[in-house]
Amino acid sequence: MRRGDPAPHFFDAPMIFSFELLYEAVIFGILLGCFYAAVSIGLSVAFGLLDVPHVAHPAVMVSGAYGTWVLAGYGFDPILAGLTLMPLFFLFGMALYRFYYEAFEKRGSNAGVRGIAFFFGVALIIEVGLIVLYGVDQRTVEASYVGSSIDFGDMRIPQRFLVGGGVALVLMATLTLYLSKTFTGRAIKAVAQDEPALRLMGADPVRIKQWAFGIATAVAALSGALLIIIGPVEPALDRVYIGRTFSVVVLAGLGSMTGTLAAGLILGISESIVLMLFGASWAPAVSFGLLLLVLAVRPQGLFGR
Amino acid sequence: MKFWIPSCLLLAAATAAALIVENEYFFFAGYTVLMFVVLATAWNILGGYAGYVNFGTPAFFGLGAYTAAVLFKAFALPLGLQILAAAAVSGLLGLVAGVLTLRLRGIFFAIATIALVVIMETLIINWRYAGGATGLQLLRPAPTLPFDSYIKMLFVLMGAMAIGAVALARWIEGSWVGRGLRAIRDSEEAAECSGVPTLRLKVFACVLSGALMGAAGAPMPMYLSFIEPASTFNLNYAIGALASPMIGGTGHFLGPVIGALLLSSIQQLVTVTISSELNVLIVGVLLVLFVVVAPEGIVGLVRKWMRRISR
Amino acid sequence: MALKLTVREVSAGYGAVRALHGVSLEVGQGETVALLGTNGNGKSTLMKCVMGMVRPTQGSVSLEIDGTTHDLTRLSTEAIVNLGVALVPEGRRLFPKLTVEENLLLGAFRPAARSAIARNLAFAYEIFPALAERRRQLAGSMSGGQQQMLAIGRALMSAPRLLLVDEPSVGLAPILVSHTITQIGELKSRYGLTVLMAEQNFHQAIRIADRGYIIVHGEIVFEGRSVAELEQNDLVKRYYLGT
Amino acid sequence: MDATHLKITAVSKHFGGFTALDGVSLEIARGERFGLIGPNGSGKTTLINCVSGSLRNDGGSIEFNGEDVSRLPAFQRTRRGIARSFQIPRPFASMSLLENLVVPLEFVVHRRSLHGADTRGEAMALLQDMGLAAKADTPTSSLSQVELRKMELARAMAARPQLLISDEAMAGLAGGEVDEVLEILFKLNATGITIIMIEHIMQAVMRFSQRVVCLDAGRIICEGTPESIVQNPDVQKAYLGA
Repeated sequence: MRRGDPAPHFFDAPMIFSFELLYEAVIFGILLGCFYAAVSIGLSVAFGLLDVPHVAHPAVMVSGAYGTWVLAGYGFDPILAGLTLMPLFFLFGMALYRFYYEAFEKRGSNAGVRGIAFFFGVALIIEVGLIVLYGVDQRTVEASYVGSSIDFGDMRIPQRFLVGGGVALVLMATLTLYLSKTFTGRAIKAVAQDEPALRLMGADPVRIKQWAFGIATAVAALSGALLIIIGPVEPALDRVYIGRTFSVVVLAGLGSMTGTLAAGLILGISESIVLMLFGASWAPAVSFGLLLLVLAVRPQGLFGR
Repeated sequence: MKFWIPSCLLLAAATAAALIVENEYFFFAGYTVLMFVVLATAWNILGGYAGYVNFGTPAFFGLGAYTAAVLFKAFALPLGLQILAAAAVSGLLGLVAGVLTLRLRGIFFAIATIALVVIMETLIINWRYAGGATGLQLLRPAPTLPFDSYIKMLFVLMGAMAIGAVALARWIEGSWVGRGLRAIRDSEEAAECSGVPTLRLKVFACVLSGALMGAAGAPMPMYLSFIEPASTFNLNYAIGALASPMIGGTGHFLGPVIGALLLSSIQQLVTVTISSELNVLIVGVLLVLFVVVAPEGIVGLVRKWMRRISR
Repeated sequence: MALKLTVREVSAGYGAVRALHGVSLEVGQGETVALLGTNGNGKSTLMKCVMGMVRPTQGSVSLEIDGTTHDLTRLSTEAIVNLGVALVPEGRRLFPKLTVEENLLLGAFRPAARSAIARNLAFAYEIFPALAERRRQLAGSMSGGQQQMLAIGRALMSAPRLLLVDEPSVGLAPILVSHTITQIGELKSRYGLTVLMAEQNFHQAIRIADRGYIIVHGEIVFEGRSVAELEQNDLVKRYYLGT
Repeated sequence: MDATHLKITAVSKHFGGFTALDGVSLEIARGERFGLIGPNGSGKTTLINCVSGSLRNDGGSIEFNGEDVSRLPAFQRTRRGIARSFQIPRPFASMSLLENLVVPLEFVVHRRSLHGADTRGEAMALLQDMGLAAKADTPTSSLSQVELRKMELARAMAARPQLLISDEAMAGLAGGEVDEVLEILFKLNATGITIIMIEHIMQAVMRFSQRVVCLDAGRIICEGTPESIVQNPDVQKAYLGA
């Protein structure tokens, strides 16, 4: 797979159009869409709910993938490895937010330019940190479901996409339940809407945002595990996913968690169809073209405020 | 006058050096440093004065480079016209991006510029005439008169463009345009109610910034006599253009210049001796450090230090 | 079950703007005290001092509950809420993109209120039937009157011992104002709540108040120990309309 | 020139389900001193935000000098002569007090012929009128609250408006400071500028206004001279309660 090659595709895209191929493209698009939703969940909490310009989210996710690769080296199943990384990433997320809060949000200075530049710097540091630790060549993981595929009608679907899609759906379901059914979850959804009002409910907004940012980072660890399951990973892969993850979150609309799945599917299917019609070289422009369209026409996204 | 005398002296010195010094390596490296001065100054017009972060420098830079390359390949256009055309095309890109997203909050503009880079790169990759993914070989014409080597000519040319860019930034800073942009950054609603056409001014800054980035990219194909998408739309241009003003200081036209000179010298030092990755790490650490500890950048620190002495 | 709020010689302001000058008042167990005065006279600032959202520059704010006295100027807003003090803020400050029910459930965030959450939710829907019908509706899409009901319901969800209400009539059509004030009155009798209400609407407020203070330009200019004292006082019109 | 300077017809504004303005209509004559009062949440600030362009009204029309401006962005309304001060002062913090006034001078008054204009001189003259000349070159962070309020008025005046909207310029100020600001507004009106004053301080509104309108819950509940307003039962009901 060439460096920075977009979606890892597994069948050559003939230029001719046929319903049968369209059908296959849609099926593959759905699986790809679940994966795109999975890699964007952490960002939909950090940026969608908390309004934190977290451009370092993909870099955190890639480091989750490397964590999975390290644990896989000790015989861990990749998904199990992703789960075991979550507590560690949770603490890192809490610490990172605390630092961001003290440096920017607390001083009420318009974090604007400096907040975004801060996370851009963090992304660079993580990316190069990974290169220094693990070198630039690509890393993969072994598992029963990686590399094998099952037949679905006359289509061969790689199992790793099914597993990835499944874990993604479970992750999204749990997070959505957590956010709507628990006290802290509801407070997380409320904090960006009216912080002083949340204090009146007896909740400390800073602690709530710190907790939420911890969750966003922990989720990014598991997404990282899915990333390395789906395809080989290298430190610079985060650059490919910055645009995609922000496209999904902006398309979903700020403040709407459930929109992330729908947005991921729309992105996955449209990219898959473009892949089929015009080939891989056009695929990366799909998510970004969609992003510009959404920003121009409906910046609050499909389900947002 | 405090600005023009030193600038002319610098340009004269650069020309003299180009005529006297034999070894081309100095000019080869010097060209890149001056190019980053132009990119950082261009970035600061929108990022520093108006407060809108542009991650898409490679899109504007790359589009400028490819406009020049294609015009040269098609009509063997002279370098001067290539630069003007590149500035116009990248300025147009700035207009489109600006009108689309500058109504929204800063973070949305920043995200849109990320998208621009990939869209531009994808378009070029799929454009066979421009060499597609593999790239385009270009045969340099003979250098114009006083210079015996093309690289030395490009070095002096980029020096002139750097002075032009800094002069433009200096004019903006002191003029009604700069005041309007700063008013927008301080309080957009108050600026609008004080008669500032906020959207128009932001788009104007975005076009200017884009055009300058395009112009900085234009000589690139001649400089390398080869051009290919992956390196032309590289993230390092985004890092350099953003980090230099944030470290040097966004509030003063010298900020981006100091930042660019500092980062370029670090790059020369570190990349040659240790590894290019370490250079990016240092830039990342410096960026985080300055953004948190010294938001006004080096220029701000110097000003504070001078004020403390003068009191 | 004793509860006593004591505000003594409090001065406060935003930056250089002096909103309060040496204000003193008390609220005892089970009382409904009205804080009266037109806008911009410091009523909201005083409420915010009690809730720890604004720190007074002078004076003390103390709350005595079941024998222990708390200095509210030292506590964070969350800590004060956890003691059992709830505020219905001016302008309601609902969470516009959360549903009616989610807003209500957020009201019961404090640990002591979580155990009785189901019962309190049922009560809220009983007192404000309109909210029950709109359980799934987003708070931002409701009318002014409905939003006011939700704001009061949300405050009640924290099973407060002391309820502060800041200008409930703001932005409400006149007929709704009297309806809202009546409901606050009923809550008092039904739950034995202690209420401190800041309200500019003089006649409406004294309908449910036991006694009241009039505050003009950040100073208490009159303390009516009974509603009668407040009503006969002809100074009121002069203070109110500054004629 | 037609006597009516500003004509507001059936203007309405909603925020989600909440109706902030419910069909407000009023006319303000050229050079008039007009008072707008009403309890908190009555829609006063929403109304002037619709007039100044910070907000766009949902229904109805706003005509200034006979031209419907309700679709124009705020900067074009300022250029046509509508200027406003902000209840919570919003200085341009990165600039000096003088430069704060230079912005409207450059973007409104001298936008067509910049090179000849002595914008700094004009700005200094305005500061002298307001008694702020001493602090011309200091950053706005060094200004007191009343000085910030004067800066807001001076910056609005720097746009050479025909209509000035003063949004609670005196809230929270001490007695002497209120009189100072009142004096300034009287002086400006004397030069022919129509002024809309929004205040809670009754004495100030009653002393200043030739005509007063009282808003409550997004509707006009009465209109008339200051004396009649104070006696009006509806106003008392709005302020004192039924």
